[in-house]
Amino acid sequence: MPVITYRKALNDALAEELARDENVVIIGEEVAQYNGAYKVTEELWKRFGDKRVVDAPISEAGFIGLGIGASMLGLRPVVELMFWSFAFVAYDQIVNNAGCIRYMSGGLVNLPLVIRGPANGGTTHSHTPESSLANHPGVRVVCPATAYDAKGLMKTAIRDNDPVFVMENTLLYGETWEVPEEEYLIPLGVADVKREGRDLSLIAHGRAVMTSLKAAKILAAEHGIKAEVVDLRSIRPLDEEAILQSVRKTHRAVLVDENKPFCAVSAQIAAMIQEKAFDDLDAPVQRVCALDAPAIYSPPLEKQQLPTAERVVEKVLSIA
Amino acid sequence: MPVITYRKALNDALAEELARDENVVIIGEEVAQYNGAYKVTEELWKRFGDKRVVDAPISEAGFIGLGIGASMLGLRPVVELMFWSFAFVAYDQIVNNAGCIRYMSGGLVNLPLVIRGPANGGTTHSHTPESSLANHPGVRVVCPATAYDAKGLMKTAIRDNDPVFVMENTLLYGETWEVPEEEYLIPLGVADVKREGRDLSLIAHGRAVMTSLKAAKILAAEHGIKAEVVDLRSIRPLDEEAILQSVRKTHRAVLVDENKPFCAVSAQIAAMIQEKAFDDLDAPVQRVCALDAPAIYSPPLEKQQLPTAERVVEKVLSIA
Amino acid sequence: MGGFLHLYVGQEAVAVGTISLCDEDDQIIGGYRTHGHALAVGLTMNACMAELFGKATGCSKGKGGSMHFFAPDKNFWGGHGVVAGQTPLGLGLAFALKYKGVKGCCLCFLGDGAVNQGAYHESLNLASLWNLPVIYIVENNRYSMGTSLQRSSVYRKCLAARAEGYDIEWDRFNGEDIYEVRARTWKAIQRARHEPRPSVLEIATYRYYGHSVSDANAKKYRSPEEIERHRKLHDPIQLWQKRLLEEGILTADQAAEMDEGAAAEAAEAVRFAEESPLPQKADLFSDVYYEVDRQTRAGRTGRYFFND
Amino acid sequence: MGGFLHLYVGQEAVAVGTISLCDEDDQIIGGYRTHGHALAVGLTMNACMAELFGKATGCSKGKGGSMHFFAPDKNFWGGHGVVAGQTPLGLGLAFALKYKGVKGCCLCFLGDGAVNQGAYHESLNLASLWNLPVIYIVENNRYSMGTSLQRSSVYRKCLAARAEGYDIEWDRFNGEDIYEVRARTWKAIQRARHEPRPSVLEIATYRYYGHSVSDANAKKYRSPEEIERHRKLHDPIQLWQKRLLEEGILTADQAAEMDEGAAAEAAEAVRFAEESPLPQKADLFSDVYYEVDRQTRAGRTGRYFFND
Ligand SMILES: Cc1ncc(C[n+]2csc(CCOP(=O)(O)OP(=O)(O)O)c2C)c(N)n1
Ligand SMILES: Cc1ncc(C[n+]2csc(CCOP(=O)(O)OP(=O)(O)O)c2C)c(N)n1
Ligand SMILES: [Mg+2]
Ligand SMILES: [Mg+2]
Repeated sequence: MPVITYRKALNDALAEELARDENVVIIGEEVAQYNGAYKVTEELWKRFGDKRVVDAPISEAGFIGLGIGASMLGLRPVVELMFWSFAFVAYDQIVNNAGCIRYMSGGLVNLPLVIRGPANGGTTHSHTPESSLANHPGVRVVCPATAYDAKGLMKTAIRDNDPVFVMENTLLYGETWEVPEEEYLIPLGVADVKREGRDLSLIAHGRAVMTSLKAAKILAAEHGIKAEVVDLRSIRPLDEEAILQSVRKTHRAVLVDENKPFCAVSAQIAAMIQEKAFDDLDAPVQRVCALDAPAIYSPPLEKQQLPTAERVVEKVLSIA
Repeated sequence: MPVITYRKALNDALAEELARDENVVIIGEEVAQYNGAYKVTEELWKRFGDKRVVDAPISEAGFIGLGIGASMLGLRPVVELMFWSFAFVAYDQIVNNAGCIRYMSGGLVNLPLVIRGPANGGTTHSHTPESSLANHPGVRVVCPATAYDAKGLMKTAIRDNDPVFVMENTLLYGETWEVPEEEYLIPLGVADVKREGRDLSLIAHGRAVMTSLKAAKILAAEHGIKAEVVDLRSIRPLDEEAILQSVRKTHRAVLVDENKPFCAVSAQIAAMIQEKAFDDLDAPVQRVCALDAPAIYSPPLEKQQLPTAERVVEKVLSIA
Repeated sequence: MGGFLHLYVGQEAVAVGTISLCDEDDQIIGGYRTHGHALAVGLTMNACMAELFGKATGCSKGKGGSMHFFAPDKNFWGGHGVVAGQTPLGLGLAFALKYKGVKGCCLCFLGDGAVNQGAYHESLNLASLWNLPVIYIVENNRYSMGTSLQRSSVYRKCLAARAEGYDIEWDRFNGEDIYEVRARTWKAIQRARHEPRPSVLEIATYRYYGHSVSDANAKKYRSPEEIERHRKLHDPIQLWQKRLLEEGILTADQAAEMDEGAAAEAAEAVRFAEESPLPQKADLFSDVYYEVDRQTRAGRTGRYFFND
Repeated sequence: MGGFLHLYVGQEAVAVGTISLCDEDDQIIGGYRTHGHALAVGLTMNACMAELFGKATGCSKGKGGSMHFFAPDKNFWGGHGVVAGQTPLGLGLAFALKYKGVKGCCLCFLGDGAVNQGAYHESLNLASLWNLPVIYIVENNRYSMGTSLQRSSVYRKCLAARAEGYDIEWDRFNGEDIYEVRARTWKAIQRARHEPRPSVLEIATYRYYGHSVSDANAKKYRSPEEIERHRKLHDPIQLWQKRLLEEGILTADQAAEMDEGAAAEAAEAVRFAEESPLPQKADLFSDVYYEVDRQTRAGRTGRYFFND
């Protein structure tokens, strides 16, 4: 199977969907002539031209709102945010317009729209808004952890008839995975067990899945603990069954989450697990989140601020 | 003790702090000549004049950012959002500027700023952003449930040297409580047991505290269950000790929360309780949240969408 | 009736004059003061009234309420409650028209207070940069809630003239005369359909009632005389009726008949609304996700709603 | 060094020319391309370089990085990474000055791409409405990342002229001549300090390097000849040096000495930065809350941080 980068997998997904459906249009800052700030849209402008791949000025509220409006008439805009953190200058459009219009219209309108971009960076650029966005019924939130998932989830997102927010990661763009050449789709709302285990469940999404896999290796090699790694892939819809199935098997769970802890995705999942698998738990559900301060610049500390395999191992040992 | 409305308590707090400190300035839409959309600023313009109470055009990003900038030079702006939902057009200012500037400046800058307004309403007006705002280290989030708390917390918020977001409630503005005439302050981060009980803890903030008190009455009268009602008052900082103390006594907790459930404040607290009081729990922590759809208009359903005393009672009976 | 209610009374010629020029390819979107626009696109009084009453028979099934009327089948895309939040959406409707090669345009309505929201300015630059067929219609009724134009906006010529900063054509005219409204709007529509280029139109108008029904200050921030003067001298319906009578196109009897007809229709709509069923509790969870509503495979996969 | 790094090289006369006019009451704030401004307000190279290296001795203790230099003691309020996010903050600094009765002004810098953010337009209206002493200085280097001015903004006269829509005085001039920059900016400063009224200044300038250090396309969206032409004919430092030499104010030897001095200072700053300590892990949690840092009663009450 070809081995390609996460970036290329996204690029292929976009190219395939652009070719498949002429209503798909890519809009964002530097997505066309510049090939994307992180080169996710490389060559797409050359191949599909001005109409299908559109460079926008620095007006996120304007062009995201535009994407929402255009989706009402049946276009399928895929809007890039250079960073998801810039969603905050367009938050009303995203939360109130993408999130509520279908409901307020009594179901008369639907919004086949994708907003995508990396959800990590530096202080004001490094927010991970999946927790607060997924709070809003009406939207979908997807966080692929591998190239394979990125491609399959992105293609599904583009074909979905509701607004889907895809959160990527600059630290994954250059990583490689096997990705088949044949077309495939991955449904939203289906978690993926990335590593089987019976002693403990590590539950994560996005890049934290990679951290969990690293931790699982260390746990197996150094501590004889077989950790199962459950990759949520999609935050809303959420595959609760997969989570519960794993926890019912292992009786212990540690959630690994690049969100800041307060009201993080992992808080939701911890609350859910203890509610629905209370009697199956041999220890409290634990969380390993980003260290709870604004993102620091200093590079050595920046690396420690996100969950590390070491912190995960330590946390696991505290309950195993 | 005089009995006054929640609205008047806030109004008194503002008036007292305006009188006490000339750096306090009130800014917002219709706060001056119109006396506030919900009359919280009634008479303040008349009494303190144009300089201290300032009507703003409909430019939330502009005037909230202005408040933040002015606080850097030592003013103490109290900015009104007509609804907290309108924070979404100013979200970057609130999250990145109010939330991160102190950190990014290495502590050289501090922002003695209050943003306040009601956090309830209709579809696009009814968001309860305390969960997603409190996600951000650097900010404080306060949700008073009574007139007494509203006054004491607001005065503390204005004197605090960090950004404080005060979430009020239109359905409480007209309700009355006893409020002493003498000056008092309530520290942020101290919960209040609004009703003692030993069988089960109802933990809530904002208007959900009132719902919990109603439920507690029904539980006592009809089911012989003595529920303790813990009012968080402040979400960040959070009085975890008070929560844990109550749960260690009652061994059962139901969280009542007007947030939408996914990643709600109650998710954070449920996760925390099971983590820190795992062995004290006789049943899973349960949650009663807003019904998980965008806020509906139809008035009879709108009333059912938020937690009701009946739903709380039902949930309690499921674990008691 | 709950929620907010913003009456359009006094501004009728704006919605009716502009929207009467639209054909099947043109799209309409507005703010929260859009009852007039909804009726002008052809929504029935029954559907509107039932929506106000929060009934399942309302144009948005009782889910949207007064601020959120929708009728996509009539090219009416709401009904939006956040000031100026609809302005990028209107841009998007225009973008989609152009993308599809349709020679239509989008009329996007906003208030005089809405021009101070950033999203509107971002939209102006985008509209001009991408040559989009959108017409921003600023209904200048001189107040945003209790704040007069003078206390909310600074400009050199008028609000519409801010369009010059984006090299967009603009016009400003009186909204009390429906003929004038149609004639001046027509130019912008032609520009949008055929060049395509955006326009900004500022139409002077007046609301008689408070900002919303709960605006207790309605007569405090402006004099009762001001309101009375507008009702007497500048009411668009009266002025048009007078003109039609003078021109002999309408007789006094016909006019009275029409008034009665409208009153009867409204009364009937109230009866309809009152007798209509409320949405049911299960309806709370429909119309959230397209895929869930249709129970497609996507809609059946994973958890979507998180109570219990 | 991590994060983002946006070099100011080529634009020096703008920061130096404008900021050299400030006195102790004036306030400065800018975006993420503000190394020049930081040095102009008097930050040491050591403090700046150490910040770039993420060291505890940096002007923001290694917490802010390249985009977030701060020096409130020198009236320098950052250093802001979100495009145009600083524009309402600049407004607030001006508001505070006026509120306190101080006759100062605020210089708020932004880029040519930043003018299309809504927050900036909201700020213009507010500045004009409230007569605030803020001067928006648009450093027009003709590109926002890889997008040329023509592909991002539409205007009739120039970007600054959008100010007319808010009845704000504006000016546009060349930023390669520091004398010109000072003369034209001085008028705006006087207007701010004494009326007080806002201004918008658009200053033509050019950046030689890529948008940021990771801009691999730097020479793709513009020709190498264009960059070369600017370096040769329009470099503000060269031009000023030439003039000083011609006027006999500076000798070639002195100029060389100054160059060497600057190079030595930079080298010393690198050494300083390299040898400086990193912030410690505990430092992650300081500078988040004022009250926590000082361990006031408020800072000791309740839980502030939520790991474990
Ligand atoms: C972003 C935002 N801020 C505030 C409000 C509250 N609000 C609703 S309507 C309104 C006044 C709008 O005035 P204008 O644009 O002139 O429209 P009009 O009501 O006169 O039709 C305000 C402040 C809102 N809905 N959205
Ligand atoms: C809201 C927002 N959107 C996008 C970005 C990413 N970004 C950083 S700088 C920049 C270009 C800005 O260009 P300009 O304003 O001309 O300033 P210059 O870089 O030329 O100094 C972009 C798109 C950002 N930081 N903030
Ligand atoms: Mg108005
Ligand atoms: Mg530029």
